[in-house]
Amino acid sequence: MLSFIVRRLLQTIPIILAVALLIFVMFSVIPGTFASSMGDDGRGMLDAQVMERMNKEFGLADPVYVRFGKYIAQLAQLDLGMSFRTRQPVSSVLADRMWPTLQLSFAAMMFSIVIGVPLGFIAALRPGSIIDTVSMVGAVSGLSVPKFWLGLLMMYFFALQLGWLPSFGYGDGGLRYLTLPAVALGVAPLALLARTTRAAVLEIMNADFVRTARSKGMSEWRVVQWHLARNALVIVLTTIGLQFGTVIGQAVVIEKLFAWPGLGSLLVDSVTLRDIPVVQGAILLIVMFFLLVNTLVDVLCAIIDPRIKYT
Amino acid sequence: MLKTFAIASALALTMGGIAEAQTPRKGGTIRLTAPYGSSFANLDIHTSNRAQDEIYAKAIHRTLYNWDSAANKPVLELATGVTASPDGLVYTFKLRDDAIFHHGRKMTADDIIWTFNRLMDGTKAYPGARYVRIIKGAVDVEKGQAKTISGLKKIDDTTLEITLTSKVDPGFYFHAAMTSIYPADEAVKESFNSKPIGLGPYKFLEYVPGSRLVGERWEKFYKPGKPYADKVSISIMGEAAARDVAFRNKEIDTSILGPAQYVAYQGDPALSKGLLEVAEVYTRNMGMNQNFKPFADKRVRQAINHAIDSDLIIKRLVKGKAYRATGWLPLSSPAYDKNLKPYAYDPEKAKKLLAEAGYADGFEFEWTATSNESWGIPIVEAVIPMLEKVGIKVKIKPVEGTVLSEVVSKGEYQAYIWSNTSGPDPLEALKCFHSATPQSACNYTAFKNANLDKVLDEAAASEGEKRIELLKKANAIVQEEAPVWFFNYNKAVMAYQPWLKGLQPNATELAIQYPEELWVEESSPAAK
Amino acid sequence: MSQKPLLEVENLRIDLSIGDTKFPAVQDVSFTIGRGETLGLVGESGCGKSITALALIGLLRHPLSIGGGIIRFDGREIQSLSPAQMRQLRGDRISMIFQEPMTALNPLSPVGRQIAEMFVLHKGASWRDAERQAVEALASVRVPAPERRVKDYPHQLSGGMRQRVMIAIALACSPDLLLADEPTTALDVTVQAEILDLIRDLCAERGTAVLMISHDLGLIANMCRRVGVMYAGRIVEERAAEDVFRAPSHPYTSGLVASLPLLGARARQGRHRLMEIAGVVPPVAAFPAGCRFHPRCRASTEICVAADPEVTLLPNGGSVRCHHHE
Amino acid sequence: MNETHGDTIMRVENLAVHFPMGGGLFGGQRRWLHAVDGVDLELKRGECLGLVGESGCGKSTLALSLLGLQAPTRGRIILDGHDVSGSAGKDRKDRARFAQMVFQDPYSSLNPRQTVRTTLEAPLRLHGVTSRSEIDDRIADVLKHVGLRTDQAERFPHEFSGGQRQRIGIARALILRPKIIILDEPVSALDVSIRAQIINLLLELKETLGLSYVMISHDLGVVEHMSDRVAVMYLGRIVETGGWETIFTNPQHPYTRALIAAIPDPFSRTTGVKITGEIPNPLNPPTGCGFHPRCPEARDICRIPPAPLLEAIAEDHLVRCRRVGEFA
Amino acid sequence: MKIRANLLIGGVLFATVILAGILAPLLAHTDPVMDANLMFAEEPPGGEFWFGTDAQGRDIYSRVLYGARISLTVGIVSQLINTVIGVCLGLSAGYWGGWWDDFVNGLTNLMLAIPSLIFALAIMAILTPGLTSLLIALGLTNWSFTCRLARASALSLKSQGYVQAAKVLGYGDIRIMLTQLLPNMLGPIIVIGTLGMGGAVLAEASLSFLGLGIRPPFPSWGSMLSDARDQITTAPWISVFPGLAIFMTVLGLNLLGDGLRDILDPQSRTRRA
Repeated sequence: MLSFIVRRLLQTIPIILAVALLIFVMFSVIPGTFASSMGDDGRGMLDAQVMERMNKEFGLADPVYVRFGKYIAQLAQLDLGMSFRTRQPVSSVLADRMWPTLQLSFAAMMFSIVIGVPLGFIAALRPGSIIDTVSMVGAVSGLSVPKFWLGLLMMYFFALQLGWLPSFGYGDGGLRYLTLPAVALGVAPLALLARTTRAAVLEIMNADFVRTARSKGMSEWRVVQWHLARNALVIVLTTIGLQFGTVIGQAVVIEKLFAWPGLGSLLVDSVTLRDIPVVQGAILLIVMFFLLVNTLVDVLCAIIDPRIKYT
Repeated sequence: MLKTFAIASALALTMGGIAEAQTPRKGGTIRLTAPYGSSFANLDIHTSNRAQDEIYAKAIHRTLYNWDSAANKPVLELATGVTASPDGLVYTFKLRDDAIFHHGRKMTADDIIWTFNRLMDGTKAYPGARYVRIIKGAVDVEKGQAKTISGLKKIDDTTLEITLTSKVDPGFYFHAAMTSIYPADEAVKESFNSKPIGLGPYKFLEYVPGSRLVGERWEKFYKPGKPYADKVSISIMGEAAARDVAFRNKEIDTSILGPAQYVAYQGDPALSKGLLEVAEVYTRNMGMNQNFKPFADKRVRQAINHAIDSDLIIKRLVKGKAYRATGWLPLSSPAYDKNLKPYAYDPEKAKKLLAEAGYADGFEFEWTATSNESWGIPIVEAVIPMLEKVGIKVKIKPVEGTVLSEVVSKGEYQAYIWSNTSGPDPLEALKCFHSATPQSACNYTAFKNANLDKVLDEAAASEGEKRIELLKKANAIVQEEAPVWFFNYNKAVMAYQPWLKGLQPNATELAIQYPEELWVEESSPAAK
Repeated sequence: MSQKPLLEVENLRIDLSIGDTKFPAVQDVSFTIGRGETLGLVGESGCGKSITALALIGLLRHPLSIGGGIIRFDGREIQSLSPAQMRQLRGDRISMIFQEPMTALNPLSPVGRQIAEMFVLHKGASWRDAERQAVEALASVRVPAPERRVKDYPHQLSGGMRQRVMIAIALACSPDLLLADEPTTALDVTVQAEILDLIRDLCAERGTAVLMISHDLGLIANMCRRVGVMYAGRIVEERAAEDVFRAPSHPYTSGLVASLPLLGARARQGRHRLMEIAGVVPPVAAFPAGCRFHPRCRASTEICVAADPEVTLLPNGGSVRCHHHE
Repeated sequence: MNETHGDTIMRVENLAVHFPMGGGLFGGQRRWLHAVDGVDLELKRGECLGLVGESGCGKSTLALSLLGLQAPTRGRIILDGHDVSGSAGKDRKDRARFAQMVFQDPYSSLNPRQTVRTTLEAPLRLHGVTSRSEIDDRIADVLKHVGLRTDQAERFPHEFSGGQRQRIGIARALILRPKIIILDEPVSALDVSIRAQIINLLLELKETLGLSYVMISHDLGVVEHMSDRVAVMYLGRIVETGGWETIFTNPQHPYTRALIAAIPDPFSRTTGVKITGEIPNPLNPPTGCGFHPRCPEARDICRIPPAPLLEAIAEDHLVRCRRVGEFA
Repeated sequence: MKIRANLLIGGVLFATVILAGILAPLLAHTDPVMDANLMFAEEPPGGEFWFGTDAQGRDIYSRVLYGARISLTVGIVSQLINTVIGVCLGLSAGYWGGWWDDFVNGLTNLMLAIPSLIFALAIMAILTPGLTSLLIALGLTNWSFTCRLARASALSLKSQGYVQAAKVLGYGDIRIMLTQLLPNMLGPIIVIGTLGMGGAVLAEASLSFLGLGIRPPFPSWGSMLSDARDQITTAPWISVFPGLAIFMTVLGLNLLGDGLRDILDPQSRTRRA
């Protein structure tokens, strides 16, 4: 088991390296520099000397291959470099922003799992019923709404009209502040999870071994309990793992709208300001997080499903 | 000739229509917003020239001078008096002896010298260097040829002598937050980056990156009785729509408004009472690259100014949240010429001018623009049909702000639309059209006019009323030459909650407030 | 013991719903199985033999449903039973083995537990006891080292082993009737022989009656005393097993027997051209009117097109459904 | 280069196919699966060779190598006097005109998106037949041979029954006029009442077109009926080979005997000598004779490596068993 | 008959969008770019302006119609690029196996590991905003599911008899992939493509919100919606109509995809995950 986990983790290393290379190459050709970004609010540009000096300080004056060499050498020492903007190590910048994003994406996933999976289950156990039709129409609608639009509407409705929740910000990081952005972020994965769960349960319902279970004289509830749930879980788990990636990606939009101080808004900001080391670090961190979650999912699947070899 | 500035103690006197005669209440939390993006750069204000960062800097830090919003000029802040030598190059400051850093130590001349030396560190490229560079010997430090700035001399702990390289008013330079005075002993420490120490009215309490910065009252602040509130909290909120909801939801005390919300708030009986409007020192304009053949002709540039119905755009699209630009210098500039008439909307005249310039059939140009609602593509979209009427076709080249500043400073454009600082110092603002100013600095249109150069040089050498008169003349030349389409001067609008008192109409940037002047009444949700 | 047969099926009809239309996939099927008796049902794919078995155990699912007739198990009509009563019957007194042992077992559950479920469900055993009984059950189907095997998952077992596990499950509660639906089709011949022996021996021990379903006439004749031959949803002939090969009565049966290349036939009689049955097996929605075999029948006459043949009892105890039976 | 005498159309010498299992970047130890392990075969013109064995014995892999779809690890395949071993892909087109295949499952072996005409026309065009009339003639001709009407050529596979589909599969195998056809369980997926049609058709075609067959089957009845010679495979090796009569009336290898005994006899309820246990894992085959763990006749001598040799005990009757002499 | 319901509604919605796009010049009242008339800025819906006008005084009804063209282009072209990439890689990887398969698998895992919106965002920042950039950004970042599906299909199809038969008949590998494998995996791929088109329309809106979408003057629904978000209290119609247009289009595509799945890919589970 342990060696399985280690092996799965080792397998992520090439991906992380490839991501590092890809991101580096992409952002080495981006137009504009951090120095030029300092003038974009119209308060006047930096003077040419300072700009030049800045580019030199940040190593942007070197040719691309030299920069890449330095970058890889840094990475090898687990050093992500210095942020242009904060003039602090990227790692400490990321550390500040990681927790809110984790909070938000976990909350969104919890929301979508806790509601989506049971909903899909119930829908599948009563296919064609009112609850099935309503939840699936709801699910397909949930997948079709632009996210920031939904967030904005929720903000107006729940914060302004009803006054139940604060409309924005991290506040004390508590549930009151977390709820709206997490729900806005969680609607799409909820819809998808409900659909996946329903499809998975329906598929397993028709499996031969479920017929065997019925032929044993089991009640439907027992069939679900003893035979259906675990099998459906494997499929649902895989979907959850992949959804984490989507959720973290979409968090960019939600964080910006709700002024949530996470990695997503940091990333957008850093792209806008050409704070390239932070961009690279943030993407790497997001990728690593995604890979970690999916490794965890793989391990869980391997525990549930003995057919997956982990020796 | 000796010039003495009075101590700026009368700040609270003229608060426009906002300040009512009442006793400031103590306690509570002031909840400001930082509307220009979703973060602060960091907690070292020396590294950033952004308005966004200046908002928090004014709570924590102090500079040698401050901008007096009421008098619309810089006034002494950390000094009680200053004398200038007859040649206007040597300034002797009598520093405050009651300014105490948040860690409890008194400020001395050494702190200012240390701060200015730090800003000139050539290896670090601090943007504030551009201000300190007017001090003699600063450039040598920047180039690594000297260890300390020779033009800075400590007479005693509270007396500082500064020698300048040219005859300018240092007040326009040393009020910028980028020149905030740091405590020499503490600022060298690593911890300073996460726990800044300043001279400002509020002591740093906490910072949630990307979310908010909170300061608590600094009891030993040098202005007696101030600050009033216990805490100041600055929420970072770049998204206007979200800010709108939060403001209506009474979660924040101030919000900077865009045109759409300006209209909405004006129309709302409750909200319209809490609007603070200021003519800011920004000129929105379309710069025309004179290396692009049609724009080399003055008549074409004038034709464009005539072809666009600027008033209509301001009224309908910008919702009146701007003032029509007559020339380069804005309303709030000391050298603003009330008698200058803006280019009239006159398509026929535009056509005539174009024909004279040899473009009777019009031409096509590429217009580089960002998505900014006040000086970006939405404006361009409204202009396109107007130019089309006189035969000029426009292709939009959408870019990000970062790219805009890069292409403009390199001259890699045909036309751009931007908002540029045109103050507070009118000389500094107009120098951008001096042929000696490089394109990368601020002469973005690479403008050259011998006549203008002469007038500007004269203005620099003169002072008082004469300088103002010369600057007005220069402004008129710029208007006549029309290197840009003079669109508008920004009207900044801040919405504030009825319980928030003491706001200042800061023309340099309305969002920047001196929090020691603010207080909240009992009715605030955060009054406790 | 009652003198009544264990299972009586009378005029069973099973409908297949396609849209709003119902087609009789199985019609007028009647047979009886006595206690401890083995009956074989043989037929080609789509003839309705498997769904007949599913109907007996109450596992028909949409779009299939019982459209008429009576199924009487041990004197009780099972259609009148409540779902709970039917569940008690299922597994305990009637159990079933399926064709594909790979998919018929839950891949995520150890086989021991899947056997143990039977004791928990029907005997009220605790899981601990049930697991112990599962070892015995596995031993009884001649699985070597059963105490280790109970912990195995289905994918760790070979096809033959899985089918043994299925048999262990099916016979765990010593049912009165075992429905074996093509239990060896997916297996190799040598393994098939072992499994057939196992079923035969265990059912004989327990006195369990067997309904064996297969497309392999030779296998059915070998395993069962009586054979029902199904074609297009009907039993066209029911005979003692040996008679089916020696003296088939229905043209379909005789055609089938003549078309098979039986082992040893060439050695005995030399290579001959095999008898062919013309045409194709009709799909449920297109069963022909009259005798359903008439389009393919050499002996077909007008009456075969016009009228449905009735069941004719044969002198030696069998029955046939043909206008022109031999 | 002619290495075989006139009436041998195909010869296989010491053919082996090994597959790597496992391995990879972080995959653990790599092992080899010996799917086919040293097979010698000879197919004579006009003959039907029956290849018998249970799942995993290597008969399908052997067939794929004969067709050039699976590169052999070692050994030679000589087709009509030409050594074609070694290359799995390059001479695919040449080999296509020589050897063809009929597949087991008539449902999955026809492309559901192609009409019968496309299925038959595309290979002709690929092999250089371009004239419209010739294509039409050859399609009509081959359809007639397999008992389908020409007008049925425009239909899609789903419009046909299983038996008809198998006829189409046979037509496809015949369209390039090959000399050898590999029949992979040609009737086992068909309805019982249809099988005789296809068996009869295949035997007719063999006569009229002068074809040679290699037929893979586990149905001994069909093998006995159709084959001229029979080879029995077990764990990648041939364990017994000879004329059909020899194999079915006088089987010598215990495995062959067990296979025959395992067929349920419809006329008696008695059972023959049966073997127990399952086919061993080919990744980890038993030492010595591969069959010894299941063999009722096994003695200590059978367990000693190496594997026994395929020895002739009579003319055209070879058996791979150390104890074969004792059974007589 | 639930299957037909989603197909029907989805088909009607999607057909409406296509018709709106094609017939935009006939149906539109004004030119979506040039007819900005500030005299009529922010007119509410009714009378001359069915959907009202925007801040520049342009007819929203006309812009929504023309916006269909942009959204359809974005959806169709980007998804076409994705599908071509995904199918080429997945099909060849599944068919050939070996190191190429390992490589494609690695590439797919790489693509999956970077959230596609973030990837697209990076590409947009590098290429500078615009329609072409958007097509590239969305076309390069969403092929992993198609690729996985094509690979899985190729793996299962290549053991099918007719593929073996084609090999036996001497077909080359490319010919087999194109004539034997591709037509038989097209159903599920079309389903994924249809659902992906909806995703692309939504992604365009998200990128516009982040300031990196298609830039005006061409009316894209995403940028219309995003630009008008500040006016949601003062002039809600400016954002409501493009918002509804996006919702209806994506809903239509999702329903259509579901419906097609029921027909073309009955045994699939939700592979889109």
